Amino acid sequence: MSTEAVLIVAAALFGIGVYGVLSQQSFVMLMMGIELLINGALLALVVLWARVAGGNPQGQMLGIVFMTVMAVEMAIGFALIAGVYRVRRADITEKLRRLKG
Amino acid sequence: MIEGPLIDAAFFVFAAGAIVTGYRVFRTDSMVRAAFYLLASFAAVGGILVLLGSEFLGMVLILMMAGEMLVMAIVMVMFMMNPAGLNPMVMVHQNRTAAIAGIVAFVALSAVAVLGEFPDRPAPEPAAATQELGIELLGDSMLVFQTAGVALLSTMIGAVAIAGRRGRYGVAEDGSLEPPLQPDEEAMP
Amino acid sequence: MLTTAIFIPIVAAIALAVLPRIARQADERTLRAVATIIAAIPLVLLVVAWLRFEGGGGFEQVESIDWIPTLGIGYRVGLDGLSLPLAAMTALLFVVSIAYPVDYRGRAIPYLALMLFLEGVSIGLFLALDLFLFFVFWDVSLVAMYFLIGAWGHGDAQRSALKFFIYTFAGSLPLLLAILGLYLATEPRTFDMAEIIRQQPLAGAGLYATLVFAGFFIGFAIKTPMVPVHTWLPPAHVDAPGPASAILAGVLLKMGTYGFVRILMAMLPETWAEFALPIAVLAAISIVYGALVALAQTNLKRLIAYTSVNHMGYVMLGLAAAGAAVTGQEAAQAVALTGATVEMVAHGLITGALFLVSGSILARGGTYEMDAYGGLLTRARSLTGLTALLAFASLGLPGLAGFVAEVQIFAGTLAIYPVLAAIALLGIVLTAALFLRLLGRMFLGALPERWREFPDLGRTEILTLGTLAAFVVLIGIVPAWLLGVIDSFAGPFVGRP
Amino acid sequence: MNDGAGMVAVVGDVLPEIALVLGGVVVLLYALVAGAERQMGAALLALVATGVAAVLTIAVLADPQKVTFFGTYARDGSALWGKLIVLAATAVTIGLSAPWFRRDPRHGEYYTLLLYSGLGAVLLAGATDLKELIVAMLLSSATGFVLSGYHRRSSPSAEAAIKYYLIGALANSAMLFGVALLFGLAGGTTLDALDTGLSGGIATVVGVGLVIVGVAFKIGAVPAYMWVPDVAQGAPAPVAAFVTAVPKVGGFIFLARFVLALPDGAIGWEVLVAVLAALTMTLGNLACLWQDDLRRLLGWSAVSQAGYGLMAIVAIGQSDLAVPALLFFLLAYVPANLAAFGVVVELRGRTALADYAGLARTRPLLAGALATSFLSFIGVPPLSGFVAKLLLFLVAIEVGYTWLAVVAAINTVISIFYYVRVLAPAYFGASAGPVRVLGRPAAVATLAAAGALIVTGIAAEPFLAAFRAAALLIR
Amino acid sequence: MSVLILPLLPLIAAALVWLTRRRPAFAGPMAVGSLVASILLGLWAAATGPVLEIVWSPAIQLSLRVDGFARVMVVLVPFIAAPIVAYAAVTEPAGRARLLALMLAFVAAMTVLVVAADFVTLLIGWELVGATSWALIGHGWRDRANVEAGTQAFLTTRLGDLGLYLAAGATFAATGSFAFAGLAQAATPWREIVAGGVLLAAAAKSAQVPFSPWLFAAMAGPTPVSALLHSATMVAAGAYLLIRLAPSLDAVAWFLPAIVIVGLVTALGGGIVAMAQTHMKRALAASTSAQYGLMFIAVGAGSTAAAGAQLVTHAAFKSLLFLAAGVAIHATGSQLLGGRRLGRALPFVAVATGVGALALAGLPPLGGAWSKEAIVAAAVETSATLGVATLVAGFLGALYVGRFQLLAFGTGGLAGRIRRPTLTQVAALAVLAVTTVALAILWMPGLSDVVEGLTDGELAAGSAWEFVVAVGLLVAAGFVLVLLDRRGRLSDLGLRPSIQVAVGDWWSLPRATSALVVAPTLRLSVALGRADDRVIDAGVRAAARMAQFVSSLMARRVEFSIDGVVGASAAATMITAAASRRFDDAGVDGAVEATGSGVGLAGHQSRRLQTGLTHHYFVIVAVGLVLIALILFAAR
Repeated sequence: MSTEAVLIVAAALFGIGVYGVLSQQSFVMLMMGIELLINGALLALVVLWARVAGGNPQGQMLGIVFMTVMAVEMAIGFALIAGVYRVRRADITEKLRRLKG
Repeated sequence: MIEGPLIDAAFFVFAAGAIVTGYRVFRTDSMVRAAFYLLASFAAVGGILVLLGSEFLGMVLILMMAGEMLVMAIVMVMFMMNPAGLNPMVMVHQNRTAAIAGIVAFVALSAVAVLGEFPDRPAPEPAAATQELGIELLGDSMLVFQTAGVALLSTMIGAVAIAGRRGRYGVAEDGSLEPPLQPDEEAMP
Repeated sequence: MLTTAIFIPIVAAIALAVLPRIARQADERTLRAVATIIAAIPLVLLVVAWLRFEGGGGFEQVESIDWIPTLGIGYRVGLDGLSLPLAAMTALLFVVSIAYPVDYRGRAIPYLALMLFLEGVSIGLFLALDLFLFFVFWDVSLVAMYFLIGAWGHGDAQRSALKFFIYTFAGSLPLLLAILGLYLATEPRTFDMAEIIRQQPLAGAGLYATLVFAGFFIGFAIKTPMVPVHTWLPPAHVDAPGPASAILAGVLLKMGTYGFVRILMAMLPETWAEFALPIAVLAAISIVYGALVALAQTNLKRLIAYTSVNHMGYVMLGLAAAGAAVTGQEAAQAVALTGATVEMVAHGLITGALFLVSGSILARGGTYEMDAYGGLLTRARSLTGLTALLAFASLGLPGLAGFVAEVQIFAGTLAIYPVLAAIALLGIVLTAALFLRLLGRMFLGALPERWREFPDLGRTEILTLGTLAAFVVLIGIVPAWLLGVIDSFAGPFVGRP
Repeated sequence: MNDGAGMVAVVGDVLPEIALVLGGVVVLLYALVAGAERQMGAALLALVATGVAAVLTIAVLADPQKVTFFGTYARDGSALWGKLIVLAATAVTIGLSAPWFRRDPRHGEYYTLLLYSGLGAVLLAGATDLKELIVAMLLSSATGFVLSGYHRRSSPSAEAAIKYYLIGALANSAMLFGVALLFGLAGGTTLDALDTGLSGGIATVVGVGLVIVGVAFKIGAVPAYMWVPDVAQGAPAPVAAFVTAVPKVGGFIFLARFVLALPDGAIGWEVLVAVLAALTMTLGNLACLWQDDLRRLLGWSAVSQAGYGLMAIVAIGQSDLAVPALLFFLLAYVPANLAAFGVVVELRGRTALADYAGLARTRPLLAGALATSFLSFIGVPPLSGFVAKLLLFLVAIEVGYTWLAVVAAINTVISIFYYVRVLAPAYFGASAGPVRVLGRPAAVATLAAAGALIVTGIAAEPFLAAFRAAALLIR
Repeated sequence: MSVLILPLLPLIAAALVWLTRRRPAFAGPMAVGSLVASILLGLWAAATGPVLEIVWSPAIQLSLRVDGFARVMVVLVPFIAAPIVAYAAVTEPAGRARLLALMLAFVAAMTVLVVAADFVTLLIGWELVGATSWALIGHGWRDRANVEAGTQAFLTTRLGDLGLYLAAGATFAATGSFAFAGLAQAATPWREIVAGGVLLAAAAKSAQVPFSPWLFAAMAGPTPVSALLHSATMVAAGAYLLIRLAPSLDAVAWFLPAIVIVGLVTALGGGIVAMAQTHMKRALAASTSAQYGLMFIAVGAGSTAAAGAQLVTHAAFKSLLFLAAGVAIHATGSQLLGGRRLGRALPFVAVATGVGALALAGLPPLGGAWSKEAIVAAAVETSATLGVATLVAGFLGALYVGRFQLLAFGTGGLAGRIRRPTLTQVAALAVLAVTTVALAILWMPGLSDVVEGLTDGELAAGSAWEFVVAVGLLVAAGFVLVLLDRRGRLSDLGLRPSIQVAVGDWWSLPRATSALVVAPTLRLSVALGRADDRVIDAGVRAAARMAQFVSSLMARRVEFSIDGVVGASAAATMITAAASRRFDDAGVDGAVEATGSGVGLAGHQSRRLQTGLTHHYFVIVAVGLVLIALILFAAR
């Protein structure tokens, strides 16, 4: 379980997340992509904390912060999706292109 | 930190699980299934976190994601134009660009992993990560902690304000519009 | 006192704009009279300053307070033999332009407020002894003029105003960059003109100095304007109301040439000398080109506008000669510089008056097309007489202001750039041709039937134009009072022993 | 480090922030108990909270500048002035919001969110730690998303909010990875640690790049600028005024701190920031050119203004005037933005360019405010924007980025066109009829913002002197 | 009393005449009276030689002094002007006050010119003379042709004025002052520039080749104006200038020969033109050019004294001839030379004119003959060829003036219904005729020294054979004329009309000038004017089309449907490319506006980036990220 290996796993998760974010039409699926991005970031963070940053407790705290971000983004995201669905009946990005140019 | 072949084996299992399930999230034809794949991916990552000596973060991650996926499933059922959220569906665009971007991201970050100038500073043994985290949380990072608290509070207020259907004074969205250009049109509903 | 001269019209303008309710009750004539009186205060103050002027070669009557000392910015005003005549000419032209009757289109107050504001700003620009202050006035003048053209112009006024604004603002930004470049080279850092002139921060600075020079040059050349960046001028003039045109030609163009002397030649003399020949060539082109294009015009205002290009070319030619790196011809360089400065004043008065005249013609005939007129002498003797006088002044007839300027420019330049001076001389034949054609087409010959009732100038118009014409004649016949003041600046400036 | 006295001491360093937190809670409680007609009271309470916070800030303005909270939070001149600008902007936004949301029966908690959003910007301005960066950004963003979508019956509002959110989520998440990398490299999360720990290898490059994308989102710069016009157009107008201005204060000041912590010469951040500045201002300007919707135009103009602001970042660490330039830019930009949007608000949200014809005759004061704001954007003296632009050009030239100053100058010229496209009909055109306005609070707030442009432009010296004395600490 | 009074008196008189225009009766006497006063003043000035310096600035001092030949001119100018003005006062009904005022102003300007002792003052007088002549020639301004003739005259002479500007500048460059005094010490090449400038100015004013045709145009003015222009003012200024300055400039090797050439060409060419011309006043105008050509020859031959003498005698007889022509025209209403022969009808006028004609022809003992002999003597002294040529020129003079006299006032023509001259007109003629006769005093022994003294020049010692040859030629001319007259070929000279017209119209010089100078200038100006309206537009448009092509290629890819990376970079390229493109619907001119609309187009393009689709935005962010990393990496 080398540092590089874990980082590559994190990179893979991040890459999948990027793919998801760019390819998915549905807001919910988009958010899953974002989750995966953060997931990768979290994994990278923890391995760096354990192997590279000398177990600095700030890293653990940073992990909490990451998860807070995840939670907040999800919560706000769901609320906004609910809101936009209510006024626009829209659940995919293509339905929202009134604001442009 | 624990080392050894068993650990490596476990890591490979978790790693493979995380990546495969993560990939399956966007390769399944049902949103609900995707949600569960995502949960699985998170669980696998949680496992790796535990392996890395960060038990607390790993467990929190798994628990939090479990709850979150539940919400996600509900949202899907509630709002998606595919009412059951269980039917097969393919909803992708600019697939090739996305794939290229994903691969580029992966390659770039892998390059960072391999070529990166990371110093070797392993965590001292035995790791008391959770305890240190507690000290950090209420000590050095108190401001961060408090800020996060405010952020969570605002999130709650905001989520309720946006998504709540029933407000304190009747239907929540009533009157929540821009003012009309001529005030006489502004009869209160 | 200079500060008072600058700020009385500005304050009055703001007061007019802020207290419109009281003012709105007054009729337009009263308002105009009040504005004229206010506008005359700076003129009076500047006349007093003139009487107190000593001509020691440096800046006099300096008033200075710190403004933004953190950046070395101060409110500094003062005058010397260069700025005093220009400021006085500005004040005079503004008094006349404000007094000149014009169709306010129901918005007399904003018009007069803008004119007063512009007066203060313009005087301030000529008196500013701080680069920052200079630039502030520079830019503000653009805005005020933009509104004047846009709101009270005719034809495609908004478009012309926009073109004017964008074009000249585009010129002001290189200017700003150059000011900053110059500022960064000073030690200690300051925007104080006198201090910068003393420091000569860019002496021997090579490419850096050249870049700063280029910034200034572009900025001033657009404003002057020199060929080929003159194209904003004709539309702006054609569509502007008469008095605004007069100010534009009489005052705003001078800001460019004034900047050349006050900043470029004084602060980067080496670089100026290095580029003096190309500048002189450009000036000669401006002269001949401006005159030739003017010759082809059928529109009265466009014609006058292009003669501005021509006349500003004379100024630039004189300046190029005055700053050239030659030794032994300091006397000639002083003459060239004096001539260029006189040309600024003379052109301000003459062309300003000509634009006022064209405004009156438009008000009577409804068009600037010269071929629409003819034989106006039959009906409008004062108009014809004044126009003829101004036209002759503009073509450089002795006894009028233009000659005093041009003969000095040519004489001074000939010592430095004989060939260019000779080419530039062709300009005076061409201007003579075009002005004589103008007079012939519009005022002489047979009177077309439709102008049977063409009214002559009114009393206000005669009075105001007459004032300008009187100064044109005065400078033409006894220019010593003016030349002496200018020479007190020009002599030391070129290092005449 | 964990003793009680120390804790009290550090808590004393964040009294304004605490005032905002408590103010938010009070407003929330009030909103919950007050009746539908009384929701306006929340605005007053929020105003009081900003006032208290401002007083508390001013009280410590002269105190020694330091980094507190164990290296995570700066209380230096930059942060304090940033705080004051944010608080003033928040107060103006409250003034704009009160009449705007009058019909919304539950807009009490709106003010809580507004205060917390302001708080997020404040914290961002003071953050010297990556954790703090993330949470402050989160606070600022999360509230921003909600505020943008606050018109729950309005489809543009919802669309704006979700676009804002999606771009924000992506940028923030990307930033998390960058933060993880930087943490690993530096072995700590404080900027101090970054300053000493970063080397300049590929990991640093990627990490810094990801963080910069996150900050770029916050300040609306390339490559994460797309939300700005959408939010400006779709969000409730007071919110649009707020989120296109206030988060930038925090974002810019944090960015300045961040680049200060980067290894000198090891990575090309100056070039990067300069390129981003050039792209941002150019793109924003070009997109403005043919906008027929004033709010959208203002959004794009906010993008281009962010590009100008980045010029100051380029000079951070190399020019004494970089920090003053940045702060003055914010001092000029924020009120101008608020004033322009304020006019929109006061005119009941009218946004079609054609609707502004003849405004100078019907509503001369508002037309004046609009003109002041636009001329300040252009950088016409003696308005605040001119001094800002002068300083920005100055520092860019001083550190050798003359080309950037030239690009900015060209952009300024282009910008005249679209600003004048609004002003010319307003001043030269004929009005279509009577123009109804929203209410006095909005007018007062708008005129105050516009007035600030004139005052800070002419009396620039006290501010500049203060900004000169303001430190930008990372340890 | 200073020298300033000399020009001021006629100027003030002009103003008074103008102010009292409502009472026409006053105008004439006032004008003539002031001129008489001027004559007296001139005499006083000539005797005392007053000097005045006016300081304009350290570099410019105007100096006016009555010395040298100016002593003669200050008297001559008002003296000749007085009868002409008197004649004009009774002849010209339309705008009489204006005409008289302008004529007085003209005299004033000429006086300034005459007393100038530096180039600036000279320029003032010089240009004012030109401008006044514009107004005088265009006196009948209701007819635009007159105005245009005035314009032509003014422009031609102003072209020559450029020489004076050059001379002034060169003098200042060389000596640090504009005064004539230092001219002799001027260094080369300034000296050469001065010489060239002076020659140019003098040739233009004195209607020498190639500037001669302006005198024809000047005939559009009333006849008294022509008389004034041709005799002691305007045209005389050129010769006067040479008389004053040539001695200071003779260090310039080519200067005198150049003057000679100009003068000789004009004298011979002008003589033939005068011979061929059928228009009464134009014949006289051509003769003026020729006569001044003789003066040029004299100056070039080193005898300014001879030139000065010729100037004086010419002033007298030429004004006489013009007024006579005026009477003749007035009498018949026709401008043509032929078909009148008024000798019987107006015997006195015929006699008076005859005196003038004989003076021009050079019949001793008239003064004209004396000055002509002096010129021939100087020419012969220079070279024999020049002497012969000068004699030929004199022969031509005798021929054309004889032809003029015979055709206009010969016997055997009209006697019937003609308008008779008034008494004042006759008196004016008489004064001039008497003057012409009185100038025979020049033949008085010992007066040569006086002439030399007054002109600061020298006279060549003539020899007897020159005199004999000259008289012989005169007799021959008489024979030729009689012969032609007998055959009835006096008017058409037996030439084909087309040739006669071509030669008579100054060898078609006006048409050549029009085709080679005026028309091209106007065409150029119109072309430039048009070009200026759409500056360098073509180039910009071409560049724009290019950019349009490139960006349309790119535009197809911008839809993001395919690779977003390509799309984004294409959009970026397009923005740059479009920056120089032209925006079609603006319909505007000018390079600047083209750039402006190019920017505008870029605006449209950049808005297309903002598709409204979030996933496109994501792509932009992703691409941005990559670029950021690359820049950070590359710029290390």
